[in-house]
Amino acid sequence: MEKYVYIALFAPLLSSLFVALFATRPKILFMGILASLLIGASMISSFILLFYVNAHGALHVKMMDWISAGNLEIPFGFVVDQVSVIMMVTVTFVSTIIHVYSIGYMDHDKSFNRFFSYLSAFVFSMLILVMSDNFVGLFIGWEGVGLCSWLLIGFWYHKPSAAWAANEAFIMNRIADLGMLMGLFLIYWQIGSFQYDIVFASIKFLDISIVTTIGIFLFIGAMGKSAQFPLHTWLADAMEGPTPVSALIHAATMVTAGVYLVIRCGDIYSLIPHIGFAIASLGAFVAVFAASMALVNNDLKRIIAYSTLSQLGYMFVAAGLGAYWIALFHLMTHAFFKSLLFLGAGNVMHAMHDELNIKKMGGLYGSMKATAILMSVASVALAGIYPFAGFFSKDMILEVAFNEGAYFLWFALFIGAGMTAFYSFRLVMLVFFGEKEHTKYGIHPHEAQPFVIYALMPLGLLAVIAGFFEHAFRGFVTKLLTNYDIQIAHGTEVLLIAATLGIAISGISFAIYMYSRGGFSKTLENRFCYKLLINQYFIPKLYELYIMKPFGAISNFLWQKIDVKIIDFSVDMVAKILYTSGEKSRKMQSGNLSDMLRWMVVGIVILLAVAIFYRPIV
Amino acid sequence: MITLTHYLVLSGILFSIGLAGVMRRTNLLMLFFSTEILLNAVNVGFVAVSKYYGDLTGQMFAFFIIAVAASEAAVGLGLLILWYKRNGSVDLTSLQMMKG
Amino acid sequence: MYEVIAFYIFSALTIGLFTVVVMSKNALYAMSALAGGMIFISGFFFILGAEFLGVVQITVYSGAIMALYAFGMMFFDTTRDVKENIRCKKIAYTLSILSSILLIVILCAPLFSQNIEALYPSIQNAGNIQMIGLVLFTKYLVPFELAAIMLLAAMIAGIVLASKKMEMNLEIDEEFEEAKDVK
Amino acid sequence: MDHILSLIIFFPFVAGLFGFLVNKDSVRAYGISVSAIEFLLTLVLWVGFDSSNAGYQFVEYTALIPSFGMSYYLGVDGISLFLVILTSLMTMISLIALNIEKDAKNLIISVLFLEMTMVGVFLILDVILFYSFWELSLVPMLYIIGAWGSARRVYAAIKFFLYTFAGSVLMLVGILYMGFLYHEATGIWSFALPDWYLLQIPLQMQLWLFGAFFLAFAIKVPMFPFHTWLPYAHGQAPTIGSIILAAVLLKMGSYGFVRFSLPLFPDASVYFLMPIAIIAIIMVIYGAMVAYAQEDMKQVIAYSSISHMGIVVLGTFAMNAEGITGSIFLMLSHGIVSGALFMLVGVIYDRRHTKLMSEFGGIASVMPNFATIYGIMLMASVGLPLSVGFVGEFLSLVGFYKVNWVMTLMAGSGIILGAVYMLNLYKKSFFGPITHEENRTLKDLNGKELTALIPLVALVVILGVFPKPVLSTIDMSVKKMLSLMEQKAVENDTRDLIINVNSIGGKR
Repeated sequence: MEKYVYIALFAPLLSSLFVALFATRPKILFMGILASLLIGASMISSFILLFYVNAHGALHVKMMDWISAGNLEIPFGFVVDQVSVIMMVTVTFVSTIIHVYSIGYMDHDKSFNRFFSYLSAFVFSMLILVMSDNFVGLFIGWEGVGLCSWLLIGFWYHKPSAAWAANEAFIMNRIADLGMLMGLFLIYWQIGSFQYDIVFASIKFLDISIVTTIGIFLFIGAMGKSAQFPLHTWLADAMEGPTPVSALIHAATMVTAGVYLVIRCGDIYSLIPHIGFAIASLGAFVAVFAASMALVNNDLKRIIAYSTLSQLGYMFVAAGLGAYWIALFHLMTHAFFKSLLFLGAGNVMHAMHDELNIKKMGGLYGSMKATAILMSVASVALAGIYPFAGFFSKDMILEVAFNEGAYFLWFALFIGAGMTAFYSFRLVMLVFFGEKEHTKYGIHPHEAQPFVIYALMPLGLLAVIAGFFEHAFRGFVTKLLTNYDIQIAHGTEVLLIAATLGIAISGISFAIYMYSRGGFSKTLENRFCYKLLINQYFIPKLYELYIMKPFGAISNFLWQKIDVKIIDFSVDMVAKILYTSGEKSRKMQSGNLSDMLRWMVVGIVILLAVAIFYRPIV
Repeated sequence: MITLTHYLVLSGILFSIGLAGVMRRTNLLMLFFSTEILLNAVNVGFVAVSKYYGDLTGQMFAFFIIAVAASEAAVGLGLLILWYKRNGSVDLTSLQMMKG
Repeated sequence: MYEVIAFYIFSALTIGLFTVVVMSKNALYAMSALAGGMIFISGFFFILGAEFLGVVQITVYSGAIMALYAFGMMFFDTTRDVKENIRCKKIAYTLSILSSILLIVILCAPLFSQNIEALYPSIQNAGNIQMIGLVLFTKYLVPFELAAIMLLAAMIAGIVLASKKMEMNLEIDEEFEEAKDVK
Repeated sequence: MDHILSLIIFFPFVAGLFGFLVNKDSVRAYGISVSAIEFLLTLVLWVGFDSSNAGYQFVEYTALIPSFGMSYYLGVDGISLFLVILTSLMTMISLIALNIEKDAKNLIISVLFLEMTMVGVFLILDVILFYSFWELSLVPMLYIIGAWGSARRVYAAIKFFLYTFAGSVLMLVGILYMGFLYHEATGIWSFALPDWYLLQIPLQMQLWLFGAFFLAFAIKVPMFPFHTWLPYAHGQAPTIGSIILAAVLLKMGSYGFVRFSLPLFPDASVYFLMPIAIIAIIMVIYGAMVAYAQEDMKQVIAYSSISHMGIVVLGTFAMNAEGITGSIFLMLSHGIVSGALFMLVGVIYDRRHTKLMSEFGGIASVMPNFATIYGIMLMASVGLPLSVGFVGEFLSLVGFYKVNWVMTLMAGSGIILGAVYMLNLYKKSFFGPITHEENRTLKDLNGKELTALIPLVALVVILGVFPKPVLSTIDMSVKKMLSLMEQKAVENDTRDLIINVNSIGGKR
């Protein structure tokens, strides 16, 4: 079985490195196909491993030693257990589809080969992240996906906005990574190992305050990768990247790494429920916060990005409250329908010649039926309508919140569900139905190539049916994760489901109703609420004003004033004093004997004075 | 009673007079005179110390100082005359080749 | 008692004469005062029981050196006052007064090393000259010889230096005189 | 193999002397082959090195002035081995990349002399001789900066020389006093470092001696606020000078800390731990922020060196095997990475004769290979896992975490700020549209530059993925040094601290 582990892991690396050799060449179609095939091989291996794990339990592979110093031993070790195999399957599955999709999407891009190289590198990093059997290995993947994210967001580096967004994403993630590193250091000095099994076995013997600290630090790491408040701004800006990237990295896989970390460290977080609750609260806040920003935004991709953010919040609620399998389940279903949504958006973008403003679209249903249907399916799933995938996972999260007695969280999520339904259908309505605004701009939309649509079919299928695997899924992952039972009376449960469904459906209906009648009036745009939302609560502005600008100013101050004017100046001062004193005292050598004699006497006087005031100790 | 300190103070005063002369005069001949004063001042000190400590070393030193003074006068005057012949002046201001 | 009186008289005289040496504008006066001062210095030597040195002082200083200076001065125009453009007198005086004060303070302070042992203690029952002879021709024999050589060398040097290019310089001297006359 | 260390030290010197006879046209080939042979010799040294023996190997001892204990004493252990290899490697690489035509002969000879002094510093165990080589290394560098630098080269060269020279003078006093102390304690004179290691010194005296040595090392590292010679030296030096300066000369300072300060004065090292750690943190943050403010690419990398050396110093003073091993590894990685970065800046400078970031922009599309290699080096500099930069940084910070977690957090902000200035540099010069017409026709890397850079790229990846052989060799010698420090500490606090920071678990 080991060979499948290695195939799953290294096929993407091989793909990436091989394609990278042709990175600067003009488009070679074969590169895209090769990359897709290799990722496909990785996917097949992952599925084989899934069945293997289901039958025989976890698989542990140690490849080689990596770092050893002092007492520290870090190997390259991989573990394929119930959680990681689910992640592997999700990642490779979505990746394969996105690779195939990209062959069509990136058709006309001159950096076709480079794109596949990066994309495969990302898959490799992500697999390292999920498969590693120790925290540092996870950190390798963690940073690796950050790097690939940087490369891919900045893929069209000639656009300054893309370059800026790439750097922002990387730096924001770095901030969080520091927190995570600190957590790792603490784990090491307390336990002496980074291996999951050793750490989780001995974590319960540690002082609770230390476990709390570890939990907080690790979660700071998770916050960055999963773009939780206040490190969330990069995700929306990351939409500068090509759409497949947004689908793969910024919706389906990388951003869920934070959730994965919390799930993986379930043994730590179950010891510290108060931190878990804080995580859940933050998650609920982000769920509503992001959804509210999605309500008014006009950028096709940004809306979906905020939706991702909001769904990540849902996952954190589940994970924070200890319902790890539910979080993982939502992670998986979300990966399917969200990537579908993004890829559909990619089709729309192509059709609209990279126009992103949904106000300039409308009526696209006529020209791109398949895409419209797929996106609508995804939106329904996102909104959480029975029997689509989103319903099962999302509804359970609400139940978890209710079950834990966190009614406030439940209410927040409930509102969030309504918003989700509204904005996703606002998008569908504005893009595919209503007035054909785009004709004003002389654009003639066309459907994507057929193979692209076929590639999306599996995702569409899964977005519909994935929810029905709930019981199988639960049985599978709870072998490793702590089980979580929702103990709500049947009547209440039905009521809750009804309420959730109700608000989702009413959100959808409201959206359909409003936008079929031409949308809201323009006057609303002058309201403060609208301005607040469209400006993302002014948070990016605040960051720019109170963090970036002062940082630049302080840096400049340090360089111009402290370094040049004070430190270097004082160094030069010493030299200058010596030089000028030499220059000045040169005049003493006037050549006049009388003067010299006087100087000599001055010297005598000084020596005499010294003789008076300084007496050696007898 | 005259103590060693008296002599030493006297020697100090004479020395200072010599110093004043060394600084004040610019005529080279006068400088030589002042130098003689300095040497003599020291001699007084040496002899006084020699006396009060009952040690002859001081007198020996004074003796050698006198010898040195004699040679110095001889060579110095020779040089002075040479200089005078060349420049027609024994003033210090004519001696300014070492100006830095 | 006599010693005290002698000391103060000699002190006053030497200080006075040396001051004249330093201050006088006339080279001749200065030299005469210097010669007088030298003789009074020898007076101290006699008071201190260093008769030999006293004699040497008179013969060498007042006799030899002063004669040398006197001869030397014949080369220069000594009848005229010495013309000096003395600059910054104050500095010179301040410095010398300062140094004298410092010196006196130091010398008046108690010697912190009282237990100085005589390296060559005076020999009992022997006159000063005898003692000097004993020390000079035993312990200080080599320095003494060296001093003799030094004096010889100095003498030769003095002669050579002073007699160099005598004739030519006379001419220059005349020219110098003429030039002065023109003025 | 008996005299391999002497051979390694003096081969470049002798070859340099013969270099005067070599024809002008072939001197480059001569220089490269000499440095390649030297590199091979150091590799032979590594092959022959017994990595299970923590002590000094290939020891050569000849008494020079026996009455004063001065000797010709060479030896190599895990700590110095890789620095020697780094030196010969970087010299070779920089000579391969050399493209100065003017007086190339003299330049190459200077570089070979410099190589001798640098290797000597790392291999010599006699302190007086160490000092001589330490000071000698300034002379060739002075020439390299002063004769082949840019506009303000004379100022920079003199500043470099006088500053570092002034610092090490105090070290000489310290060395002489140590020798005196050794004489007092044992009755014989010795300036051999292994002898000195055995000497227990009272705390008060340790503090003074530590200070004397510290200044020399601190200026060389360079530690804040003694760093201002560095930007000038880098800014004005020719590419080859910058490469060697960043890659090797700075390491002499941090090597001094490991070789002298820690084992000779364990109590003083612990006593000064916090002040030095604070300085190191200032270096990290301050260096990074000033680097961000720079307009000149080379200056960015120069200040980034200060930032990275801060982490090296921090790791060294973590007093545990993880930290010190990490800091030595970080020296190696910084040598490779910053050397490569300076070389890359040199490449672009040769083409455009400017290093200002504002003059570039969008170069990634014109020079893709260049941008790729630059990107790899940048990521290694930022400390991305699986690149060489991560291992050392991670270990250094892990090590210091045990000493003080808040300070580690502050030093760790270096990894954020590092990303900020490096990515900013990359964005300004490589991303965005091409704003200057003359940049449109820039040529990508040529064969010569690729030959120089590809080995470095390979090393960055290989050492990042498989650092173990290097790490375990360093680790062994470091552990030996730590046990020595623990044994000879005169204060109980020191011993407790060393034991504490090397043990896992327990209370913070």
